Amino acid sequence: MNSRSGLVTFLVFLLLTAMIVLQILSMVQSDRLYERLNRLLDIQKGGVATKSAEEKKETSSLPGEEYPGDEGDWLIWSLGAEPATLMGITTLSSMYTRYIVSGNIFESLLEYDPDSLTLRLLLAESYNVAPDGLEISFRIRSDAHFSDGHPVTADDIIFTYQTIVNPGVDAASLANYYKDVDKVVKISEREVKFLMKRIYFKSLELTGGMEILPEHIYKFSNPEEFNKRISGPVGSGPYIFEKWDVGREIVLRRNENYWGHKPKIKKLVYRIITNDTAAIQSLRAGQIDFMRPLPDQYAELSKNEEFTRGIRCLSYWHPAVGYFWIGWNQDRPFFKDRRVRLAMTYLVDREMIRKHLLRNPEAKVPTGTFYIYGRQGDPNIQPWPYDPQKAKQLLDEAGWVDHDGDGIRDKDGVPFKFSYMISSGVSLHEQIAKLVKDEAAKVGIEVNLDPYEWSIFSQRLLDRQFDAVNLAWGGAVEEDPYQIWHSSQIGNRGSNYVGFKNAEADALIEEARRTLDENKRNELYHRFHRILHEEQPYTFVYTRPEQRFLDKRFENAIVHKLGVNTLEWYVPRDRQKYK
Amino acid sequence: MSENGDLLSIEHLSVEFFTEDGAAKAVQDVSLKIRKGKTFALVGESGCGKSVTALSIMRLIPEPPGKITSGKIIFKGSDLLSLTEKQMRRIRGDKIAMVFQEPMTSLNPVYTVGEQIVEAIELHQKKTAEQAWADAVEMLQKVGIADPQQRVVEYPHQMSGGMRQRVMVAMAISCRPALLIADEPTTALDVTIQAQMLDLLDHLQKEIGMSILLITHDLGIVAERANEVAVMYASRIAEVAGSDALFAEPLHPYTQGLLKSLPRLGLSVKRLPTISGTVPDPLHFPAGCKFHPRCPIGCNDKRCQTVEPELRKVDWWGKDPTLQNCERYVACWYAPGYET
Amino acid sequence: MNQQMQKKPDWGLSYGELVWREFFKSRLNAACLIFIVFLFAVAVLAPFLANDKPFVIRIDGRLHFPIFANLSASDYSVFLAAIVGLTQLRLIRRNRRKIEPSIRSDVLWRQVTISIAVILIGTVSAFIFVPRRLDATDYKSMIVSGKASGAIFAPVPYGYGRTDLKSREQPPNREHWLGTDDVGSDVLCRLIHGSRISLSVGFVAVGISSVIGIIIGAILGYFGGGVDFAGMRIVEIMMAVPTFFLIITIVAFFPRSLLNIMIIIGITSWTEDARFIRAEFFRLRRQDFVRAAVSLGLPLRSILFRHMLPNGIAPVLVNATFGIAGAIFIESALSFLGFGVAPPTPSWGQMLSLGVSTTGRFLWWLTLFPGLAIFFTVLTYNLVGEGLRDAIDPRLRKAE
Amino acid sequence: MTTYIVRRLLLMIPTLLGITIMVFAISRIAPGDPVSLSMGPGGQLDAARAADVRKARMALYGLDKPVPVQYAKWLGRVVRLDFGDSIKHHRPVINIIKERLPITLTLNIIAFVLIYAISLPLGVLAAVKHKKLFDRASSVVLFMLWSLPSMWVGQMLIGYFCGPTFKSWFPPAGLSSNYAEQLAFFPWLTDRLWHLVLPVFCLTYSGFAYLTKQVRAGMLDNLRADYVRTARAKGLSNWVVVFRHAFRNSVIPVITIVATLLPAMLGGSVIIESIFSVPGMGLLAFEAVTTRDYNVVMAVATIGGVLNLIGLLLGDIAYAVVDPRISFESAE
Repeated sequence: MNSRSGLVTFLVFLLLTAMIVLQILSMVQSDRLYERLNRLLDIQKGGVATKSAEEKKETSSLPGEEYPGDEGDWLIWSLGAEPATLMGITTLSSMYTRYIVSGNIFESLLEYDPDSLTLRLLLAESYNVAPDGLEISFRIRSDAHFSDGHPVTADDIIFTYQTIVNPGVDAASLANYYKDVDKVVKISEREVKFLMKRIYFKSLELTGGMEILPEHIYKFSNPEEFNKRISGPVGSGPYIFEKWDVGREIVLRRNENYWGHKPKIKKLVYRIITNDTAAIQSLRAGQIDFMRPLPDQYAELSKNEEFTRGIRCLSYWHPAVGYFWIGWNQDRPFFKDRRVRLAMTYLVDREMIRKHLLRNPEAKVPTGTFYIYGRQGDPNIQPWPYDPQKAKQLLDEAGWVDHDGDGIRDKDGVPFKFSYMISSGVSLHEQIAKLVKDEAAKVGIEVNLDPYEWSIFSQRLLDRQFDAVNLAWGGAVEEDPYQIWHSSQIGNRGSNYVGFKNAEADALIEEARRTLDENKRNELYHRFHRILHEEQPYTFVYTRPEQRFLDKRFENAIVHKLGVNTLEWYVPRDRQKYK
Repeated sequence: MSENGDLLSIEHLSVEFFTEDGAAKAVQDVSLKIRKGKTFALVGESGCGKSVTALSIMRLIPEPPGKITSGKIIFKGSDLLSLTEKQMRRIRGDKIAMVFQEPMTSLNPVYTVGEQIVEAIELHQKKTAEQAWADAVEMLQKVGIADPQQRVVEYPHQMSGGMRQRVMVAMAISCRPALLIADEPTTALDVTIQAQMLDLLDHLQKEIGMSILLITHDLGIVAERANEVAVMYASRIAEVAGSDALFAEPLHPYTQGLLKSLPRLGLSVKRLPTISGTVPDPLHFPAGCKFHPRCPIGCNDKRCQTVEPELRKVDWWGKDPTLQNCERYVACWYAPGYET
Repeated sequence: MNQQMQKKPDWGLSYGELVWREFFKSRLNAACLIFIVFLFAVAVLAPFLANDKPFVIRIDGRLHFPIFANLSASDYSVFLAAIVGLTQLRLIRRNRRKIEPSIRSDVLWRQVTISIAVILIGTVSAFIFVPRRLDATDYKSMIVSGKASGAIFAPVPYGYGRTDLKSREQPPNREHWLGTDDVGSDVLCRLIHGSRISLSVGFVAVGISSVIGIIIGAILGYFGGGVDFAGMRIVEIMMAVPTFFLIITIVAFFPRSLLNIMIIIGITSWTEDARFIRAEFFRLRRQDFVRAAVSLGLPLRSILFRHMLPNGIAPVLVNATFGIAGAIFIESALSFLGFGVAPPTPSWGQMLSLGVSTTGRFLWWLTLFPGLAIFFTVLTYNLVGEGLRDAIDPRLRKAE
Repeated sequence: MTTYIVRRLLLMIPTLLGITIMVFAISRIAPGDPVSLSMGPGGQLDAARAADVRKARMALYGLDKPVPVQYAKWLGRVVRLDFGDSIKHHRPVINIIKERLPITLTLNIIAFVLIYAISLPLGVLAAVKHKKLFDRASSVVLFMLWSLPSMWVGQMLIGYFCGPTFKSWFPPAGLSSNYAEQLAFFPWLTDRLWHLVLPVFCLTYSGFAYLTKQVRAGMLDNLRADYVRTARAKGLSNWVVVFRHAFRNSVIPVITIVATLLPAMLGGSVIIESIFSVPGMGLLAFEAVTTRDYNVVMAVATIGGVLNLIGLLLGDIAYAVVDPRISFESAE
């Protein structure tokens, strides 16, 4: 009797448990159903678009070629810092932001062909530059649509332009480039025309290179509203934003509904690993696939057989590698004098830095602001050598002699002592600064290192509160030296931090901007290059190839003139790791 | 139970404390006998080894640094020192209980007094918790605490010093021990309460029939309450006697000195005599008789300065033969009857 | 421990001497004190132990003394402080023999005040009058090239700011006994010079925190009541604020300098002292000698600091010893996180941070040696603190 | 009891106000203002336009008002847990903290549990074996542990156990592997624990060294106490005496140590989390300080202060609960 009632209780419990389990399962199921429904709906919406695309296919084929290889797998990047935003256009966007969104989520009308380095069509079906260079019109592909199915229209382009130049929007540095745009005119649903105020050789690149934002998503009444939209980017690109797990990762999944050729890799994961050592460890452990190593890391690991068995070490030049420089603030009494600046350059043993700090035989000592393998710079200019004797001689000539016998050079009672601002925590910068300090001491110049956290460092840089500073500039496919070297960019938070002022240089820069013919322009730039070399407003320290580590399971990682393009990579099915 | 009615006898007990500065002989060659149902008093200045003797009986000498180096403690026919720790635990609190000097700190502040009494009862007597609690209340009543039902659940800090000492006594007698060691039970109490406390002990002794080892430095108490007395000086026993005999006719010069310094009714002395000098440091005892530097005889005597007198039984009763009810021992070369 | 309070005149031993004796009973304590003396010696003599300049060198037939010629103002003030400190210690020993016990503490206070004043004035004038010199002449290459001869170098012939990229990140070897760092500076040299930072941060920060703690504690304890209530709220605030975070914030937000770091550590760690002193003064203010002092109409300063303070200073002293260990630890943590003194000034914590290279290669010599230096220094001060506490604590002293 | 707690809570108010004033003051005194920080490298704005933007930003952040007003407004928002937006992350600070705080708390709670789980028995054992080999050895080891700088230990652990140079036993950074979400529960748990081992170790060792010292000292005091002798005299076994009597009394002061350990551990988190790249409050604090993310700095300091105060309060209440000598009513 007793045992039976026990049995009944047990059965009741069992039933209850089963019901609960079923309930949970059904909930999960319904979630899935819902998801699938959503996806279906997506496809349907997209379907409409694709259908229309098919209709038009005769008129415009998709840009580029179908990517080769098997579909599937994920690509996991390592990011050295969490991007502040996923909006590529705001001031706070970093290199990392661009890695994530540019070309993956947001697309522009035109893009650079990675091999010929000429502009080619992307969202645009055609473009037309008026002979005077003052009118640029674009026609948008009819099949181009955002990931939510909305077609890309002329309104989106105008909206994007207006957002960038809106003073309330945090895009001041970008807006600066569009100063020459007078207005943007909508010609039709799919056609826009940019009217320029003056001729500028980069106008096409700038107008065509704008990353288009969907107006229906980003429309705002108050600019702050826009500034606060840092996550959940929506664009027309081959990937869709999936999630941003703050402090951990950002995930993009493939846009199954992409208007162009779909990439093969299903997911792009950006792991945030702030610790450089940890990033390498994770790569070795197979937890990440792709990273940008520090020079030291590359130098050491690319020679390590065990490491290179599973990891491909990519090292390649492209026009945007930029260079590292030490800037001498020309408002300071000592750096006013060209000879002193030149002496400083003579003091920096750049070969030694290249050999022992970078440990990269491919790295080069630049002579100016242009890409060393590009056509803008004058290839005949040779870097100043390391020559402390010459430096001493120049300093003596300039009147900086140790008059009072305290070991420090002085002139008119001003001792040659200056503070050298560095960004704290960047070991390479610190190492170079320590080297400069030691070398300067040897010739009787006292240098005090002044480390600041990046935020303060950049403020002081903008306010030009430094004697000397080191930093790196990134480059562009075609450089316009205006931003960094034109005297109008001194002060008022402009980028001519060191206060380089040279009338001839200014004239050359201005003229080059107006010169549409590339050869003529480059001639002007060669002359400008020579001036920079002679004046040495910076000590150009090094430029080095881009370096990447990539897991060997990825195929088709071709190095173009513009670097690598993750969109064309794939993993053969048998080596795929993630589903 | 030993043949001559002794409940406990200590034979040649020696205890040493090993410190950084050397070995301190806290108790040396102590022998004494406690008779059943009687009160035995152990008297001496502080630091003379009387508390250590008591703790030795309980085997509660902290080891290290202390160590019982030799001797026997025979309790009801068995040597306590040869028992295992486990066997000893069965005796502690059950057969032999102890009341300590400091009522303020001898109770655990975080348990109620009831819990602390019950703990002992439950341990030694196979009783249920309810019975044990009932016993605890009864014990509290027995020691004269008003409203024991209420008090049993109170914490020590809610009670006065006298009350706490009563609780200590209640705890000690809760298992009706054969021997109660009371280590200066009244020193920390007010004078008025002292008497009550001692009366209570007397009363309980009669009721339970236990022996009491009363450790004190107060000769007044000894005279009133003890049947027998042992006087300790510098870790040795100087003299043992029935209390009447001792007070009437002290044999050891130290005892004599102590008694002289005791104020007596009826005698008008302008100034009480004291024993000159101080108690020697147990690390550096003088050679010979330890009392000789302070002794009116020994300070000039070669033998006292070199040879230590052992405790010997003497037959010297002075004038009053009625005092012969107890055996008498003394350790002094010059005591009458010592060298015969 | 030097505190000369006469509690039991007939014992012939002052309280300070008693504590001193008790302290030295333990061989470990003595060893620790010797280690501290060693550390001090290293810090004081750093320019003579590790320097890229020679003591003496013959150039073109003339003798030069580059190390001595290039001693900086801070070197001179360190020497001065060391000499005054040693003199003070001698004076204390002399006091014990020559000065009447009852006035010893007064004499001692006066001497200490004078010593501190001498050090302060000396330091300031050193910084004003000693010219700053810069001499980065490469004497070694002069010898190699035969321009100079007869040089005597320091045992560690490297300068802490000198770079040598060719020999960067070398493990310990015959030339660089403890290896080199990321720009080829000698680790041993940097360790030796780094001891100055650690020790000075320790002492100055604790000095500041003790002074603040004593003053606040004295005022709260003496006045009690409303003053105490308000003061205790401040103490509570300081206790509740996440101290280390506060220090990082202030160090990061304000201009970076060693003095700032010292001051910040000092003003964030006085609460314990204040509480000790407050409790002690609570007890003391009811005692007769304080009442007597008050009734004599002595000024408050005199009552608080001459009459009451000596009775409560022992725990502060113990606390200060632990405080030095704590301050050294905090300074190295700050440097480790990149908030320390500007490079290339050597700091142990900053050296530690270079220990794992970005490639994940473990430069063990850059981690091990500075780490050991911090560890042993902190450990020693903690041990001395512990020893002092045991020596001062009467309960433990006369344990049964 | 309630009145006691209410009283304590009331006393917390001035302290809290003091903390907020201090935090606010530091953020205002510090050079470098949030507006220019938020404007970033502005390229070249026209001077007039830059001034306009600046003015708008000032108004937006409320920086155009007098300082006391700013403080009052800020405090008003803080009370509603609104710490403003992070300048760096462009998100409400409170959301960031909601993500980070649990991580730090998890780490610290694990560390706490471990500290107590190790140090209580160890301290008791050392006290019971006073002056025996175990006691002496453990004292020496603990003292050394107590003096070991955590960043050194962290660095050495990473160097020796997480790197190619020696052993690669543990992951050097983060809280989980990146495929962790796909794992079943137990592998996931193992993975998580594997990541936690070293950071938790670093957070734990000095705390448990300290606490063990305290427990040992307390136990030694209590084992010498008269009531322990009383307990022995009752015939109680050694373990009953140690655990029922001495231990209970030794635990009481140890409870209040919780309150003092808490701020230290939050400080320690800054170091440990930056060494091991654990995305908790410590790392957030560190990053906020280096990027001058004022709102985050202020929030972290305020929340840290409040947590510490709560720790102090809980310590006091726990003390009062455990120790019958302190009665809430008589404490008033």
